[in-house]
Amino acid sequence: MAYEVHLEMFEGPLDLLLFLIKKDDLDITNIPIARITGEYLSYLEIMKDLNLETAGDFLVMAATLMAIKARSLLPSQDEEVAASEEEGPDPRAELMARLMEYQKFKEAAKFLEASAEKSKDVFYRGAPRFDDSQKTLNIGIFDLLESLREILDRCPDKSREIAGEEFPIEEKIAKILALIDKNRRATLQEIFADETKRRGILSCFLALLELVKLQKVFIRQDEPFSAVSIYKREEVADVAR
Amino acid sequence: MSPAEEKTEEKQAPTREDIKKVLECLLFITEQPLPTAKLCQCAGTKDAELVAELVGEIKIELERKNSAVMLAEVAGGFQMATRPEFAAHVRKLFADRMTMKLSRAAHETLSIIAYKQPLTRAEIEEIRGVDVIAALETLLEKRLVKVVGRKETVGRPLMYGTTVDFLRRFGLKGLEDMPPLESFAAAEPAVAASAPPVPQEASAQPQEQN
Amino acid sequence: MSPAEEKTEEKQAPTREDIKKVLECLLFITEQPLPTAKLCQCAGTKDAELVAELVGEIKIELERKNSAVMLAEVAGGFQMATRPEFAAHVRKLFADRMTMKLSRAAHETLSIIAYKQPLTRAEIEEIRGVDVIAALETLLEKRLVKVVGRKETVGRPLMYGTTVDFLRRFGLKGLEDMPPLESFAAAEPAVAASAPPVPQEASAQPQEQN
Repeated sequence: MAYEVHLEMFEGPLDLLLFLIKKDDLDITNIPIARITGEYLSYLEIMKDLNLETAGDFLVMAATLMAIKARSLLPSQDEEVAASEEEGPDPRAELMARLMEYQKFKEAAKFLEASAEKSKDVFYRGAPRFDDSQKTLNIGIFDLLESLREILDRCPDKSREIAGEEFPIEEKIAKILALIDKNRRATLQEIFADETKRRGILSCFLALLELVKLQKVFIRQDEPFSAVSIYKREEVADVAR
Repeated sequence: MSPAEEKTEEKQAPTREDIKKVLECLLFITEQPLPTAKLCQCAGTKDAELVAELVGEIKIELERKNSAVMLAEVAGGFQMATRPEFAAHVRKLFADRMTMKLSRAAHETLSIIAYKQPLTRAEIEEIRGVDVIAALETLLEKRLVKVVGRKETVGRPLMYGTTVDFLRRFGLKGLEDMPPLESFAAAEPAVAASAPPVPQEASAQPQEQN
Repeated sequence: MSPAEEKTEEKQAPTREDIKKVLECLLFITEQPLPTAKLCQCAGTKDAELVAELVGEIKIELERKNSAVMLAEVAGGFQMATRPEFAAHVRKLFADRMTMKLSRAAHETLSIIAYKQPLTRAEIEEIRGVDVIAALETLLEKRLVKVVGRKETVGRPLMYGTTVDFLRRFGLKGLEDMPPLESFAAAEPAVAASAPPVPQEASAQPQEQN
């Protein structure tokens, strides 16, 4: 693949886990570890298919999950033995504590966003000015990957062959821009409507991420679980000024 | 020079009105919120109570005469600000110099710094479970966080904290304006389920349709 | 249409007073003098004559009520400014900003940026051989440098350059005013001394005792 996509991965394995917990409406204090491990790995798989630069963090977490899962499969008396042998803290409890801690900050972030919304119309001398009229990406990478998974599931072509037909990202970028230019926005469905090949879908998805990164478009989901739309971003004035 | 005699003195003690004018001037020109102590110092008075009182008067007068500006109490001090109703016009003025809004992920990094400051990048990363250098650089560039020191451990890593601009951006008087972190704890599902039904439901609804 | 009818419309044409308030707000918040054309654009009116008239009224009213601020006409535009009689107080306010001292690290970083701009943090670090995030943050905060764009390479890192404030502080007309890089043997601590030109000079100082 000549064209590589480098995402500033703002989201990590903990975000993915919290996403999965929320998606499946699971109890954060009592995660079904086998199920969540399976789901986690399937997302990792997609990320690998997309050739996203997944930082080592994701792999470390995968290993942790699998270790917890293996441990939970031990017969219960062995578990005591195992626990006393290792005499380390219980990794499952540790992971849940981390998740709960991080969850608090995610909620606090929402408080901040709401506060910014409240005071966005007041301008001070000397303060940086944020363009609050601007719509921004309000959807996480995992929401997008979830959509991608659905699209891939519906696609009859499951081939993972690398050889054969080419699906250059540049072409997909042009296609998406043309679609958006018509109505200033397009839904995710529209963008993938004419993709019949698995590799075409992946390439199209990467094109979308690239456009987000280049700040040509932003992706929004105006309500949870509603349709995802891609909007054209107005030319933002040069940062230099 | 009888009454004028005083005038020829080095400087007559400033009147209440004089000090008020000076305060107005300072609150107007400043680019940072001014705490009362700073106002005292710049106005050349030690009477903090008087200054606080005058600041209160200025605030009320601006409101009363429906001025284009208002006196905001923010980030531990006072500063004039434009009233929200003019936001659209101000945005036009600065249209080419607006900075991009923060992403949700950047807000998350920011919330960690706000609650745990001062802390190092490694400490933020431990909480977020992912590399935060790009987010951190964005926040530094937008002046929402700053370097506040170095941790006295191996490598003396930098420690970060929030800024005055952070408080201004989020309309906070101070960090204590933020709800305690624990208040964001996920409600235990058990608790949530057993939570008392909120009375409002159907009873109040009918009248209130539009 | 009768006036009442207009009111029920989505948006009524702004009154003379409305526009005046908007102008007051703009003249307050702007960082640069605003020419009439710009005022018209931001206030959303095409009537330049009216705007000029209202600006004149604002100016006179501020004088008449002996306000702490005045409307200055400078550099082909208008902007609120503090009245000269408050200069001593204003100078106190900005004193710490003006007597800004930079650390050696910040100085070195600044000179690298000045000569090599635009460049990324990584590029600065390559030259200095150490982590520059703290120095960079200081310079950003003092507004001596700013982000000028992103480099189109992996990760699109931010690129930094110097600001107008930088030129002002060091008394340079432009970057071409800087001595050629080759003329330096060692770092110049002299630059710090030549620091901040204060708007109004010492003339007002003597009276200002207490």
